[in-house]
Amino acid sequence: MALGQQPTTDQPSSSDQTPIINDFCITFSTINGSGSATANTTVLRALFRMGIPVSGKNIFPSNIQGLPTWYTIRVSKDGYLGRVEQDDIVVAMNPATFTREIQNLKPGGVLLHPDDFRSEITRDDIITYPMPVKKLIKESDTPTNLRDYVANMVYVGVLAQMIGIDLDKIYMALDFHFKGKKKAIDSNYNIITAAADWAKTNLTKTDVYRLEPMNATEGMIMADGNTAGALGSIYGGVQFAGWYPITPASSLAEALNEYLPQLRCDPETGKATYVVVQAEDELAAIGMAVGAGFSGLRSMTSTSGPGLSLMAEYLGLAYYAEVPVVVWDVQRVGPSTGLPTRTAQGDILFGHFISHGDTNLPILFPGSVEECFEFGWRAFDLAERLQTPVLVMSDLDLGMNQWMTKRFEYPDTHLDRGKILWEEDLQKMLDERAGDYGRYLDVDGDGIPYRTLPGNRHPKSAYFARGTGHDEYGRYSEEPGVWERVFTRIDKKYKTARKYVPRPIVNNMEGASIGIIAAGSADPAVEEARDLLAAEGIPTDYLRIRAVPFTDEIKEFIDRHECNFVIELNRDGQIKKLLTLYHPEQAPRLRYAAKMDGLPLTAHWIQSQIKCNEEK
Amino acid sequence: MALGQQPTTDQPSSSDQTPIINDFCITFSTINGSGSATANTTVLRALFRMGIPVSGKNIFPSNIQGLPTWYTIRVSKDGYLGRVEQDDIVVAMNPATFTREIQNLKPGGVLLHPDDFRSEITRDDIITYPMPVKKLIKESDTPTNLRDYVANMVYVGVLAQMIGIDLDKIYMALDFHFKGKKKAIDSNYNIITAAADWAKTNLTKTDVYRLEPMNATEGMIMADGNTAGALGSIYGGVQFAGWYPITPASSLAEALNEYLPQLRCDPETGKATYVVVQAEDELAAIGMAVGAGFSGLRSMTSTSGPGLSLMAEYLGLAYYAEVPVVVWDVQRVGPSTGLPTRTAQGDILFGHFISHGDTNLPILFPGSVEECFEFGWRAFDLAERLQTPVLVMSDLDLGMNQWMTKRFEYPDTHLDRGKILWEEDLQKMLDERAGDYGRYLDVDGDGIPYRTLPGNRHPKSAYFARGTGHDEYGRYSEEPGVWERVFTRIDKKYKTARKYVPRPIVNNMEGASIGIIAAGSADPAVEEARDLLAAEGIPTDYLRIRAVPFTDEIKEFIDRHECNFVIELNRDGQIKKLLTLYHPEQAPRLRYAAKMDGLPLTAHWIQSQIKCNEEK
Amino acid sequence: MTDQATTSKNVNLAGLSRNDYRGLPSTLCQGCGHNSIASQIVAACYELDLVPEDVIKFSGIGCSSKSPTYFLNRSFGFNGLHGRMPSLALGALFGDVTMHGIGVSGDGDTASIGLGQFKHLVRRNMPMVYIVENNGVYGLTKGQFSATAEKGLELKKQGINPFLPVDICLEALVSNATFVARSFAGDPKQVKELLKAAFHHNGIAILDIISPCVTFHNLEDSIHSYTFGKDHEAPLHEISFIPPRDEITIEDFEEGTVREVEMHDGSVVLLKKLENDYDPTDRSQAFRVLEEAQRNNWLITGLVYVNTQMPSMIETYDLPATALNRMTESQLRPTRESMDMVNSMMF
Amino acid sequence: MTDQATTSKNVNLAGLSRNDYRGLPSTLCQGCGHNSIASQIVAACYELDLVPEDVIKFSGIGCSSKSPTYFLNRSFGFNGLHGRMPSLALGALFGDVTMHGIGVSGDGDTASIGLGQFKHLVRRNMPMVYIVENNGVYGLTKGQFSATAEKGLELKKQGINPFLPVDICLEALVSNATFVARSFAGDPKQVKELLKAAFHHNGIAILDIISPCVTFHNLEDSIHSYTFGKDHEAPLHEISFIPPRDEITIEDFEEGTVREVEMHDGSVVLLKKLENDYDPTDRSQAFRVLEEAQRNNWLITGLVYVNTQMPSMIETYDLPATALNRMTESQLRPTRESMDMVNSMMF
Ligand SMILES: Cc1ncc(C[n+]2csc(CCOP(=O)(O)OP(=O)(O)O)c2C)c(N)n1
Ligand SMILES: Cc1ncc(C[n+]2csc(CCOP(=O)(O)OP(=O)(O)O)c2C)c(N)n1
Ligand code: SF4
Ligand code: SF4
Ligand SMILES: [Mg+2]
Ligand SMILES: [Mg+2]
Repeated sequence: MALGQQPTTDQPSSSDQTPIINDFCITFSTINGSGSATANTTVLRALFRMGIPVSGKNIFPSNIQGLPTWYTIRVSKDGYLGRVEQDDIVVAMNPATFTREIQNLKPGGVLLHPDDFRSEITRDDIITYPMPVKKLIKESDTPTNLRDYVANMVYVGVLAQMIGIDLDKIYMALDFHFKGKKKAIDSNYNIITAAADWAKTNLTKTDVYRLEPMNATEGMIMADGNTAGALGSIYGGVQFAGWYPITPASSLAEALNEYLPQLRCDPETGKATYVVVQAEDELAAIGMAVGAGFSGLRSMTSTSGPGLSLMAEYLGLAYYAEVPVVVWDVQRVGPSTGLPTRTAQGDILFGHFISHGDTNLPILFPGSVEECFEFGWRAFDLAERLQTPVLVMSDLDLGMNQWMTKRFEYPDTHLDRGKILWEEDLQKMLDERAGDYGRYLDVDGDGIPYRTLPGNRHPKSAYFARGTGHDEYGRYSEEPGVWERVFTRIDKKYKTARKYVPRPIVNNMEGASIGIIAAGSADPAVEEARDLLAAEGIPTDYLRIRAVPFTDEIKEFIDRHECNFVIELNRDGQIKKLLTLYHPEQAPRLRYAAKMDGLPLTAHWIQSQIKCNEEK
Repeated sequence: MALGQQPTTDQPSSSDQTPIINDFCITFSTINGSGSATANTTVLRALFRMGIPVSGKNIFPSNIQGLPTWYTIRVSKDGYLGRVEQDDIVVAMNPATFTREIQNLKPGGVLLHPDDFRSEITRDDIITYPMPVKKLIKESDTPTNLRDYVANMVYVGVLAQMIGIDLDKIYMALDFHFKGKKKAIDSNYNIITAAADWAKTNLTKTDVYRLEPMNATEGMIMADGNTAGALGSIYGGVQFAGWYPITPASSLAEALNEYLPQLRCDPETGKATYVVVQAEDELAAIGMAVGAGFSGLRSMTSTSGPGLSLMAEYLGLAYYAEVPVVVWDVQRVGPSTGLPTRTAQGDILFGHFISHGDTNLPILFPGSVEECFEFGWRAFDLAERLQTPVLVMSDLDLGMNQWMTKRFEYPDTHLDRGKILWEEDLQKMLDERAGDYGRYLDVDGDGIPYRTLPGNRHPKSAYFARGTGHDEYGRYSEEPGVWERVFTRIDKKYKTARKYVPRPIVNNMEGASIGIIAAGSADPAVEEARDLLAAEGIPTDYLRIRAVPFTDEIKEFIDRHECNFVIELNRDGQIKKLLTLYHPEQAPRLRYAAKMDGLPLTAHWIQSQIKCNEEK
Repeated sequence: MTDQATTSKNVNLAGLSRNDYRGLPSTLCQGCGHNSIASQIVAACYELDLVPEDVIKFSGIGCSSKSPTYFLNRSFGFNGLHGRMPSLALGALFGDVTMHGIGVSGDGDTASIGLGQFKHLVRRNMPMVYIVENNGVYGLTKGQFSATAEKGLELKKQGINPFLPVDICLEALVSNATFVARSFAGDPKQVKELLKAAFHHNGIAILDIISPCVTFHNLEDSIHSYTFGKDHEAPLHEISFIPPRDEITIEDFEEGTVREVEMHDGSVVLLKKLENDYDPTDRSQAFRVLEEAQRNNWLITGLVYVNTQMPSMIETYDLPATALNRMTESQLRPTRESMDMVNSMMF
Repeated sequence: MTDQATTSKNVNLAGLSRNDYRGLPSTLCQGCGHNSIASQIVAACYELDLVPEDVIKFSGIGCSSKSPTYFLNRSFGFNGLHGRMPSLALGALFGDVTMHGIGVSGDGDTASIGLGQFKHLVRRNMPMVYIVENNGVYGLTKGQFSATAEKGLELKKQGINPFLPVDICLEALVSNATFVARSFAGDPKQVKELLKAAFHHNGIAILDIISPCVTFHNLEDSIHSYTFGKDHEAPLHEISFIPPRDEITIEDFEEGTVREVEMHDGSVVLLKKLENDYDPTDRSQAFRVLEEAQRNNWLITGLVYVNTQMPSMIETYDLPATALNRMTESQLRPTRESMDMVNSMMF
């Protein structure tokens, strides 16, 4: 049927259907660069303030302006935050993708669109609400240069009216977004209310989707993983960050730039206790970070795949010279430039074995936004304790999307600076050990030596760090036995690391025979899939890996299940491969379901993978 | 006892002992930069010409002048070429390491040294032959500036006399070395003969070591793996080489520079059919090579660990854009700068999984010098057939040392250029497929698409290569389904690769229950160890891996043995790990013995590893 | 000249219409300087009668580096890695030395991550047209400072840039570039004529083109903005390119008002004098002008330096006239007989 | 001056003897230029009364880069990666900004693989002494051409170098270096005085020191050889350094025969005029002199350019006087109270 006028009859009326409350998903289809982000997050936040569990996912192109972009808000009374495959409600603002949006709607789904779209609507099992966007904007006294931008507020208003978003909650969201700037808040709010009024008088609701306030967001906040990671690093005492812009990691370093001045200026002097340098590339970013780590600063860099590839050589040096440094890899689809604006877990094997020669870097896998915060500070403790580079592997979905998450918790332990010797400490050690100090001596038998820092003025403190063969005192050596001894001792640290890395999270179900293993941002989809499977009479146990090296719980978990599914966002099943390597005896019990198409996994896909495998 | 005069009595006389013929090892201990290389290779070549199996290993420091260096020649009538742990004869020209050399001698061993060394000889179970080096040089009419250098010829002469090296064979060796330059040959030869004469009249042989001519070197040549690799590449039609100097890989590119002009100038025009560029670093070297591969040139680069680390990003691009390129990694001890002049097999896992995102590069492991030649040309066939980067993993021992090896064999197959379409081919395909050609279309179902090359003037030939998401026609795409489809098809090539890679070499023994698995330069030590074990009643089967991906023979071999030992020159057992990954079911049958101290493995070490493990 | 000659009937001497030089529709922002440069590339190639199949395109990563898909659809191309296009182009161009190479890069791509490869490519004088679309920011990653951002510049979310900018032309000149030009996306005529001259240069031709980022960095008072360019562009001369076949009718120009630079192929670059005479073949003068412009924040544009004598990298290799990538086994694999010779060389 | 003052009793004002500044015995070739530079570093630090524990050493990879172990044994140091020393030093120097940084690199390390990092370090004016021991070859890998090898140079096994050399000083100057000098390992006095001035410069000090490789590249007619240097070195002036505490007694010098450059800390660099007067604070003159020297293959040495006004990178960050690496948890971790504030910022 033709667009523009809203039909009254011959549309599926929902009056007879039972309403769907707080359990559906809304997609905003817009053109990037059109400023729809404000409108979309405003809706997201308003829902959150209504106490309803929500999550928002932005599917955007790798360009700046003019291409299609989708923002999906999932409303879930049960608190599921994973992606779903089909839309219940679509706000279609982009003519270019209009027909496609229509396809993607569920039967009985709702389509909101500007009333001047001219293309056919090919389905009659959906409900459409045309919106007089141009008209409403004209009526508003918006300055012309802002019109395109506030146009987006029209759909906020209409949507609010049709599904029942509290306008005052919307106001709160705007107030937050515009940092209290009255003028901006009102000009937007007025359009929203005007649109809502128009909808009230001109549209009759024939769909089944409704919102009702809850209080399921108590003690929760909305945040993205990159901001959380940056804040965690700040609470971890980050002092040096070298970085180079790259999607989807840039916002982590930019959050450092935003929050450090507020949180980390010396109370007395007002001086900065940190240094952030935008480097000329990633080779320099990691080089700077390694230099700073060597000097005893809590040092980090943040990047994504291509940058990680460029850091390989320096990470090998840091590994062998035993320099603590934290590297955040906010993963995107690779290899190469790949899909810069899509999510993946594809850098795991490369990252763990990075650089030539034998290496094995510890890895942390934050599985939620609050864990990004927690691992932000823990990573420094781990790196300094072990005197090795530590990788924190996040991804675009976790890092750039807004998530409902627990409030960030203040670190429950003190900074662990590891084994550092200042003048007095060194003197003490010299006294105790008859003058025998060596930078690379394994004094405690845990493989971790003691380090002095540049600036230590004790005449015995200096050593010459290097990537070439050296003995326990840092002296250059090509002696076969020396190399073997020192390098074996370094490997010992990897075993010691098991004592310090975060343990996996295990959730069991009554009578489960199947084990599921996953890491990072796969978590919400896995948890939801487990409920779906349980509902079908297939209970599952679930272990979420949070770190490499693997701790014993993992081996035990695998042994407890005939069959363990490793769920991951890559092509080759990299986590499964790592498990196979370190637990060859358990290998026969491991299966994997891996998918990498740039989108977050869905519960439905996981469910089907496990079922079809069961049916075999 | 004091040095200088040779004792007649109280030295272990060998008259009663049975002589040891053609089965001992000689180490020349000198100072690097003193020009001893000529003397040592002269001895090596003379022995080779006497028809006696020999191998020479150079243990040198990572500096240019003044530090200790050792050159060991193993004489083995049975043709064993591996390293041995103890010396039978030491020519000690370096006062700094004199005492150490004495320690390392077998009882009854022989020590040759300049008669002006002043330090004590602490053992009386060895035989010493002092040499009047200064005196003999003075007597020779050598210009002063050359004296240090020809001093080395003195020990050649004395040694020749004492163990029986044919002087005419020495002359041949000098003739070869000095490319027939009479003056140089004679000035050296005269010193040698003078020294030999002196020894004849002044020294009485009291040791047991003797040489006897054989004809076990028939059809053999002496060469190093880097030269062989370069020559193989030349016979493989290499057209572009981008490189950056690095030990131990430099001599491969330098051999290209040496031999290409002689072998690869166009007969008609006399113009070069190749381009070699010394790049500014390895990022540029691989970039150039990838560009040339894209343009359809047989393209390569050669490097070692640190360079490989810098190539990670570009190799990811080549993998995903499907550009054929050959990368020689002449391995040295890593991580980082490590031990630049020592050998290892430590880059395997890193190389296979190199770059972020899922990758899996095919690897070739030459196990001998002639195989360096063979894989030199095969690597191009593989890379162009599969349209992917191919790693050839050699190492310092294989690449830089002189080995007795089979004569290089002319390639037994034509160049395999893979699926390349020039104007007519493209037109033909368009006609056959109703105009449907796409750079990344899997026309044949083997995962390998057809490629056109820049310069193809057919208006339909052009495509835009990229590391970003693209569809079967090379068009930019962020579509989830497209990425998944194309990337899965690329993985298919890895399976197809099994049809093209060299198969492993399997040597079985009667009644063997133990399997040994190794790759590359570990081969000679393994073969010798098998004989030692067999002599002790422990027969073994042996599979030498020559390529990744693994072909079925490997799985079958593992299944045939309760216990398979993987022998490797690294810390973490990287080959064993790769086997575990790709054959998880076989994992329980795999053990490994890995050692990396910078020196080649010895048969004795391998024997002891396997035995002690057996005794468990 | 070609212009008039061909536009009458809508094909050029290569028998192609403007359409044959087009690319895909741009996905860059409206008003982005990069778009206008892309259209000048189309125009220049059309007017030069280049056959698209004879051209090969390269780029790094960035908004600028996307643009090769917006021109010359019928040409091969390779969109490489961020900052590493120079090495890729160098290798690829040896495949068939009869082709023309054109590379498009950004200021971040060339002056930040890519500075080393850029300068080594220049130093080798690899023959190709190398365009830096210079906007002082990282467009594609949303507006961080690039190494050409001026000191003291303040941008949203980025704060103030504390470092002095990299001067692409000065960098090229120091690295002994043989063709160095600066232009402004807002001056299409000059861009086009410089492009034509660049395509006819036997060596590397560096074009540093100020190309405003309207989305993240178009501040009036910034040297990278349209307004600044419009108000302050100071051309060294008025440039026009004359292809080999047309000879110049001297009466077109009044005595002494023009300089002629003859390119290696006989084509001529005509430089009409403005205020003061400028000799682009004098390297020390080029240094002086660039250093002065840098000191005073002047946007001087035009052909800053050209050297038509230095051999190109390709000439330093003694290669056959035919394309290397068309050689056959008989040319690439030494004879069976040679094998014995080689073995005998080995001892 | 210090020399006389201290050498009498064999300790300097820091109470240390020359021995306290020594390193391990060199493992470089006898006669290598790098060795003589190392001993001048020892001499300069001794005469400047520097405390070794206040100095931190850096290097890349190469024969030159080995030399930091041959001086200042009591100083921390980091022998990094080939060509990537600049980033390492930049990060490390922020650990304790009261320390003096000295980096030793080679021409391959800086001008080939390291060109990009080198120039970006210079651009940031990170305060440190940066020495390029320039011999035109890759010594440690046995004599391949580096990017500073002159065009046409022929070396054993390497053939003829077809490319024009990178000029370290010109590169530094273009990147807005604030202290640029060229010297010659065969002129120890000048090397030493330049080093002293460099240590007292508040910003990056680039020393391009011709340092012959006697093993692989010491051809008489090459600008990188001893003979060439001995015969052709053309100093811009005779330089001597006067530390802050000694005031200059003017009658030491005849009117108008010297120039004084006052460093930020009140120390003075005295430049005794030779043939023609040269003003090292004039950047355009520096360009001119370097370009001219390059054109004529002249080995000009001395302080080519100095700018004592530009703030150093460290000054662009508002850091406390105390070392960052000595800060404690209370300074590094925000208060427990702040946590709520942060959570509330999150919506
Ligand atoms: C190795 C690597 N690091 C970072 C990035 C992310 N990145 C993409 S484009 C870009 C900068 C582009 O700036 P510029 O070259 O000036 O081009 P513009 O977008 O301004 O035209 C960066 C940093 C990348 N793609 N690869
Ligand atoms: C990434 C990397 N590539 C190559 C090498 C090998 N390498 C060691 S030193 C060197 C060049 C040294 O030349 P230069 O910097 O001039 O120092 P010099 O030895 O001449 O003093 C090279 C290429 C390396 N160590 N690392
Ligand atoms: S962001 Fe800037 S550079 Fe990128 S397309 Fe838009 S205007 Fe052009
Ligand atoms: S090789 Fe050259 S640079 Fe290296 S130590 Fe010897 S002389 Fe010096
Ligand atoms: Mg830019
Ligand atoms: Mg050098």
